[in-house]
Amino acid sequence: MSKKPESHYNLDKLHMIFAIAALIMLAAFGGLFMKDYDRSWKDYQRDFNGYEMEKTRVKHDSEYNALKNNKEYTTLLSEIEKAEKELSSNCSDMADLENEIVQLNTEYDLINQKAKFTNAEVDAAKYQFETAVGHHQGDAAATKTTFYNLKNKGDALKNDLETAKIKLDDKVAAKKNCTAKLDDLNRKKRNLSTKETLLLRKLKTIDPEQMSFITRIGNIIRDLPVIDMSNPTVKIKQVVLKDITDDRILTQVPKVDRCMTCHLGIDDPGYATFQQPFKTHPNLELYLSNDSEHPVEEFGCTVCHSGRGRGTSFNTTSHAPSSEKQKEEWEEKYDWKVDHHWEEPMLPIQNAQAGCFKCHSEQTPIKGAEKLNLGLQIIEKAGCYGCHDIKKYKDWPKAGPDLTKIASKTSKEWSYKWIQDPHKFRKNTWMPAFFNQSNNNDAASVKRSRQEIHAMVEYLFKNSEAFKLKNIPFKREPKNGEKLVSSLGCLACHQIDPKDTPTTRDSLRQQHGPNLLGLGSKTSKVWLFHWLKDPKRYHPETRMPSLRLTDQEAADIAEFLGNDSKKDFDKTLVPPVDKTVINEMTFDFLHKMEPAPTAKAKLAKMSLNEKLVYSGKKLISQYGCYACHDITGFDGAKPIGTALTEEGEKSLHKFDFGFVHIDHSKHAWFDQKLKDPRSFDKDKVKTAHDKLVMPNFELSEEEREAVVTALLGFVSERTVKNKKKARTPENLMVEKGQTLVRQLNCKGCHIMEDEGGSIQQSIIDWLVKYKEYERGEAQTIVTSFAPPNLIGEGKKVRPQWLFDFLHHPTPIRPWLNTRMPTYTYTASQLNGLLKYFTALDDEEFPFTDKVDTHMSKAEFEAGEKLFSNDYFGCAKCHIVGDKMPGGSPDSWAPNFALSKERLKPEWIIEWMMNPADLLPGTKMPTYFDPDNFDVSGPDDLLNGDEHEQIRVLRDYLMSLSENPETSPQNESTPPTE
Amino acid sequence: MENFKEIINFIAAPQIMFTALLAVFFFIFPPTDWLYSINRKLGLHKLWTKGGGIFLLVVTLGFFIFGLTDENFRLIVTKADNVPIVGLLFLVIFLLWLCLFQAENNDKRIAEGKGPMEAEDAKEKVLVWPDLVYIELIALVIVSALTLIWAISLPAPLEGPANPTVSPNPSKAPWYFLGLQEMLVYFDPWIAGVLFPTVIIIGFMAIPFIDNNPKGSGYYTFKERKMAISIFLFLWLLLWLFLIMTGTFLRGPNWNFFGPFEYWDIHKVEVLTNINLSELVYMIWQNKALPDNIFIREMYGFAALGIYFGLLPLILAKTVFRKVYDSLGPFRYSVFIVLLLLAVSLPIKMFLRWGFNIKYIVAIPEFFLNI
Amino acid sequence: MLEKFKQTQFYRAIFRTGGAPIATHKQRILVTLNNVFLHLHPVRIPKHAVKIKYTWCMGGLSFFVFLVLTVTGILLMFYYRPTIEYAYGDVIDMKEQVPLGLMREIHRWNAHLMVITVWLHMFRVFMTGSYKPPREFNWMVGVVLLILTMLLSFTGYLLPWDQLAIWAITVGSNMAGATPMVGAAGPGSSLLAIGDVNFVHSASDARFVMLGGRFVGEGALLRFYVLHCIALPFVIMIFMIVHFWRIRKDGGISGPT
Amino acid sequence: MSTPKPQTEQSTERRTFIKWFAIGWAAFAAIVGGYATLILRYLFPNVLFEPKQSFRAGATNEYALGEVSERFKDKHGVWIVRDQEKIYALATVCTHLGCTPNWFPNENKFKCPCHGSGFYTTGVNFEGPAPRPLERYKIALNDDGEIIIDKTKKFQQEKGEWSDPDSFLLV
Repeated sequence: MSKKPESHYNLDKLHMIFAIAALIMLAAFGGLFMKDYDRSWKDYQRDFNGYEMEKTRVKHDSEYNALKNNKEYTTLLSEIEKAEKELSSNCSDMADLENEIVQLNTEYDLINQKAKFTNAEVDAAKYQFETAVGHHQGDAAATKTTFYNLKNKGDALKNDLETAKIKLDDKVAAKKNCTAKLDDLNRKKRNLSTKETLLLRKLKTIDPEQMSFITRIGNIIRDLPVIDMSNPTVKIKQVVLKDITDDRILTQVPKVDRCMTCHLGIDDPGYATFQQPFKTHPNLELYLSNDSEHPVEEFGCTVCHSGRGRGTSFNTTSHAPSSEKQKEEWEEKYDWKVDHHWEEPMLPIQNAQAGCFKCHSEQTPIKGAEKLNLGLQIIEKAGCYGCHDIKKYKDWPKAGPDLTKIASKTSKEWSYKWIQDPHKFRKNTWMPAFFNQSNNNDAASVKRSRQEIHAMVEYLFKNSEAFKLKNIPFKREPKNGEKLVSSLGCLACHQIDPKDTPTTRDSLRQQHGPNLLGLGSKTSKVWLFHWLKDPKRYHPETRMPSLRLTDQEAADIAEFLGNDSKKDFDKTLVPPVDKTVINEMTFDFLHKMEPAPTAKAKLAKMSLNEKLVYSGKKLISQYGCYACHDITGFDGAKPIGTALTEEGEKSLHKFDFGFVHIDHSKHAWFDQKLKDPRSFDKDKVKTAHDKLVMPNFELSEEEREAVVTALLGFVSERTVKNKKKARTPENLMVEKGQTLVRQLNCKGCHIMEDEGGSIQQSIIDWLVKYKEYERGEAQTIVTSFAPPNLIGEGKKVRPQWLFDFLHHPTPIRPWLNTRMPTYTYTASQLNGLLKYFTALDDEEFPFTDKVDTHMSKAEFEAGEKLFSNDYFGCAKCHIVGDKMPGGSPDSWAPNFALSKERLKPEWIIEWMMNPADLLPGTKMPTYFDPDNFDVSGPDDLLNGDEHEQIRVLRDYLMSLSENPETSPQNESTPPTE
Repeated sequence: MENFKEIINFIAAPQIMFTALLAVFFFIFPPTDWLYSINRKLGLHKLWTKGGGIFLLVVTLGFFIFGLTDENFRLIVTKADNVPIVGLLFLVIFLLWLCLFQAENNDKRIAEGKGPMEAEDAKEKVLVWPDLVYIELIALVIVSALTLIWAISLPAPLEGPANPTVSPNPSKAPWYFLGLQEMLVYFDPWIAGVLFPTVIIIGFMAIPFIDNNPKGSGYYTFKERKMAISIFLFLWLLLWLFLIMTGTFLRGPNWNFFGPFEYWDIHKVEVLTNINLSELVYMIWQNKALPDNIFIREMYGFAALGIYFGLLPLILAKTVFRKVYDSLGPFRYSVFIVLLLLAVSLPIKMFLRWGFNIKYIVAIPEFFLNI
Repeated sequence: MLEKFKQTQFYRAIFRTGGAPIATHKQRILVTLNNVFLHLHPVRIPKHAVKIKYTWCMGGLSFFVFLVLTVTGILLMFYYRPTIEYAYGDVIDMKEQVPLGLMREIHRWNAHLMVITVWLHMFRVFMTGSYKPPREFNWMVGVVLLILTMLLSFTGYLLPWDQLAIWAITVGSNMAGATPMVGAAGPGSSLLAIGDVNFVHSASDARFVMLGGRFVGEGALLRFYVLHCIALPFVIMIFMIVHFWRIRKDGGISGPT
Repeated sequence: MSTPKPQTEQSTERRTFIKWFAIGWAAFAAIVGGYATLILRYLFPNVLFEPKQSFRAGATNEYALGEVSERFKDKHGVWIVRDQEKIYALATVCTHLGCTPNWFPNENKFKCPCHGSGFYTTGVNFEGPAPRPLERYKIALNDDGEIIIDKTKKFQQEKGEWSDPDSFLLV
């Protein structure tokens, strides 16, 4: 045994243990580098690079072949070849020339260097001289001499230099001259093959086949762990946004989006057919691309789509599945889980438009976001803002009718049955159902519900004010009534027999008022007559306008509408009043305020009617009926629902999912709430007062999806406030006008901002039914019989005229059967509309007349000629005063007598230049061809000057007022508020 | 008075100042016996007596006080970040005098066979408490008081907020790197900014291994280690501190030279007519175009470098540094000589620039390689 | 009164010497022996070592200035945020609003002072030949300490985030970009390429590591802050420990043998 | 141990000892190397938050022959000029004191409003105090054929950098 140094441990063993420990550590180190290196986005980028390579190869091949088959190119090639050959023969002294150039170049360089050095000295001497004079330092005279001596030397050198340059340039020019043709050809070749060159260049960086062997090795090495810090082919891509922030609760930080690390083809139109994550964005015109309104470098991705933009793996980015199926797929494929620590998960694709509302909440509808628009319109229609505070809908009128005079309109029985189940009377009514819902359809609740309805009806009728009904004309013609309903324009806002078609924004406009089915069951013909004659008398706040009906017209319509009644509805019985339940109920309400003995004593003193009225009031308060209806005794009552202004960003833990098994996501919760508003009471023990009360609007799946989209969009704007459209006065005018337009349902008749005119379908029906047109023909001429298109109205008409017209509509198109109704606007509403039209067309407000329309006699005559049938024949279509044109009314055009008061002179000029440009699809012919404007007009008038012709014609038209003598001067000043 | 300032401004230019300092340097700090004897003959060693010390104090302080009467001088000297450098200047002069004063004393004692002063002191031992700890405490309090007064009277500079698009003219590195920045005038950044700092670090670390003279450890002496001290002071005073002072006080807008009494005129123009060695050889001397081949173009430069770093050490080893070579051996000698040649390359390059406008000896901008 | 206090158990617990007056030789020795901080020193030293004209006290002062810098630096950190949004404003506030707002002045001037004292310390050590055996290693450690001192000062220079700061650092860091091979603007950087794949460029070179970016910006500020406040102090302290320990082990301060 | 071990066994033992020793310390050295690598790699961030220094400037055919485009003057401080054979990007910074010159199409020159320096469309100075021509930026085409201007790379005429192929774009 060799003697070992004494130690407690066996050193050999220690070496072994140390070696093993070190090896384990080394392996762990390997694991560390592996773990860091292995990222899912790298795989995506590699896949994408593969696709990109193949695509580029294909592109390059086709470009290359195209080039080969391009005659221009091939001839160019042969020409170049020829030119090269010629070069050697034509420029035989090329070699000499080049030698000479080298020689001259050297000479030039030498002189240049000398000149440069001398110049440097001159500059320094100049400084010396200047400071000597300026600061009175040193010897000015001496520095002056040095400076000028040097300057002379420098100038001489400059001369030499210029001479040398000329010599050199001569030779260079000579050489250039020689090669000029070749150079030119080469340039042409380069221009022709730019695309191919670029593709080839790209291929050289991504396609191993195009690389040299050593580059291929470098290409592999660059992506190796650790070395990949320098110049990897796969790297994280991101945008950092200055103006859009991520919400960090206490502060806002610039948004960082890295989505494009995996979604690599998102802005490349070539990937439209690919699967995610490479698929192209469906709307590159509006998003991502440089020229779009939302370039990715300024807006990123998550500002619209939400999600965690900084993430670079599937789960850390907070992807959200759009369906159960996708969810399962993701769970399997990506081990997808909900990220509970990120409050803004990605919007499911079907709700993606919610993102638009963040920035565009002021001016709605938002172009392109149809689902969101639909959701908003449903919210407006259903009157959600009555119970739920929504900032956008502050000050909106109540959604339902006035109930303060209900006794004159309908009966207690009908009211009972209506409240009990409104959808039974009208299947698509917007009055929601409060009873027989999932939390009150058990026997006990039904028993109580019956008495609750009795109490509420009793309260309403007890507090109903008097409404005097006078006599209705005795002779009434329902047939005429029907005809009037279909022609006057009622159907812009009302439907009679709604069909089961999917809800669209158009169909919602036609449901602006209630559908008119079964009015006979609901009310009397006398009431209808008075309502039609003057809706404001019954309900001062009503949105129903007056159509200026004569007594006979109103009576006929009342007769027609009142004849329709719902027999089976009428037959259903109203259950009797149950005193015990009423007692219990009243006691419950009393007991809430007072101790049981007092409550009992009070109850004992009350009559049955008093009990009903008392509980009725409490119930109306509980269900929030007053949120949609004017009810006596509820002035100024507060809304009962949750505020929704920022509901979309409410944190998920604030939502009570109860015992309902749905996805834990906001959109699922919203959907469930809309589908069955009371379902979150499921399996919960609650008293009648504590139950959820949100009524059921029986929305279809599509409708719910739209509303959910809108709700998800209701978020605070603090992350985007630097990017939002400025709230300039003009924008505010548009915003206010758009609100009015929706409240008054202008788009029910008119086309404005590229949409609306919902009435046209019913006009087609009318043309077919009463004017005996074929349906196809009716469709083509319907615009002639429909209310006018208001595109460019702000540019077209004078605000003063518009003010007068809206106030007292006078017919401009006498051939139309639809009537512009008389609304009773407030001053602010009227002004709002005027400003809306002017702001929409970027016009000045108030309008000032700057055009002098006086004509000389010669001009007047020329105008008259142009107007006459010899030339344009304007009166063939246009009405002049009370002179109707010939032909069928579908070709008629507005009355010229109104021109002066109505139209802006500048507009007339533009209009005549190119009508189709201002109003696409107009009937007005184009007299001055915009493509050949200078030769388009007649040559024999006004020296053939088209601009003059148009001006004179305009001035002539302006003189065609009905009473030239009495027509006022053009000094209309628009109204001020 | 103005004329005197003009003269000072003129003298302060690196070309003149550096040349002058270099000219007298080895007489004041003689590295060899021969120079040492001249130093004695000239009486330059008298600088390191009390009288010499007073002379140094009067001259430097006098110049400084006189300078303060000039607006431009005041402006640059009292700039907050420059104040420590002024302090450094005085401290260095004083300490230089202090150690050479002691060295002279010791040298005398050693010549008399008495051994240095320190050896005598060291015979006696004292207790750390209170002798050392207490003077340490006093030193701390004095320095604290000084820095506090300094802090109270001189606010720390704070300029406008950082703006990457507007560079101040001149842009200067922190003062302790201004020596390197000054070298940028003569060398490419990779030499001035990377090679030299590295060489300085390595060189300093190598000092104990190159200086194998066993004498002079633990006491002040000059005579016993003339060569070491002379070379060290040459590097430390001339190639480091002098360049820092120049860079700090005498470099203005566009890194142009400005005398201590000169106004920093942003429009000042200096003659810039620098050329590369290749241009000098081919274009000026031979009137030819530069060859296209890089190696042919730069062959003279490479040859010069080869001679300087290859041949010169050998020659020196046989002549001037024979003794050094003998005592160090080939390996240590090569380290020493390369370090020394690198250090000397700086003044050489300076003179090449001033004398011949040489910009680079080897200029291959294609590979960022300029020497 | 004081004497009485010195007799208490409390006083003895702290000062092992107890209450006896420090007058005797033995007591004076015990002061050093029983105090952890004074352990830096030996009990007895040669007389020349206490002479200012020999030592200039520069080493001790460097250490003291370092301690001052540490304390003032820690205090400054309470009011300073190293981001380009806040840094400059915080520095203004340090001057204008922070109580006893001279802390920055003290820190800055002491920083300059430390560079000077370290240089002068080295100057003294050379002039007394104190690097000669057996102190070669400690001289090398000293050189490292000198470099670290300059790096500490350099990294601190950027933190006020004013024009002076970023341009000084820009000038200084540009030199790193010229490092041979690994600097993008240095000789040979184009040689570190395989085929067409270039590995050294402005976002992967020596300067980039230093600045954490391609120019002096957010990344540089944070990096310099961390280096200045954590990394370099940590390293310099380790070297200081070695330096001081080696002074004792190499036989205390140098002297003639 | 009573029985003497054969010589061979002892040498095997010795060999295993050396083997373990070598493996252990080699692995340890690798670990230290690994730490160094880790720290070095850690200092290179994978993403940068620096403001972009390059921008896209559209296709070449968006610039007319002989045109000085001011499209990116305000946003990026660049004029894009197209002459007979090439396109180049000029910095809008006067080389005198850094003001922004104006472009006068009628006089075909840039004129600095501060001190009256004048520059040709090429950027070369011809009047006033400007000491040198305007600087040019790096210009290139990307894979989509769009012009990319990179402001991190500048080209100065007096340094002879305008002949650098990165400083212009042949059209």
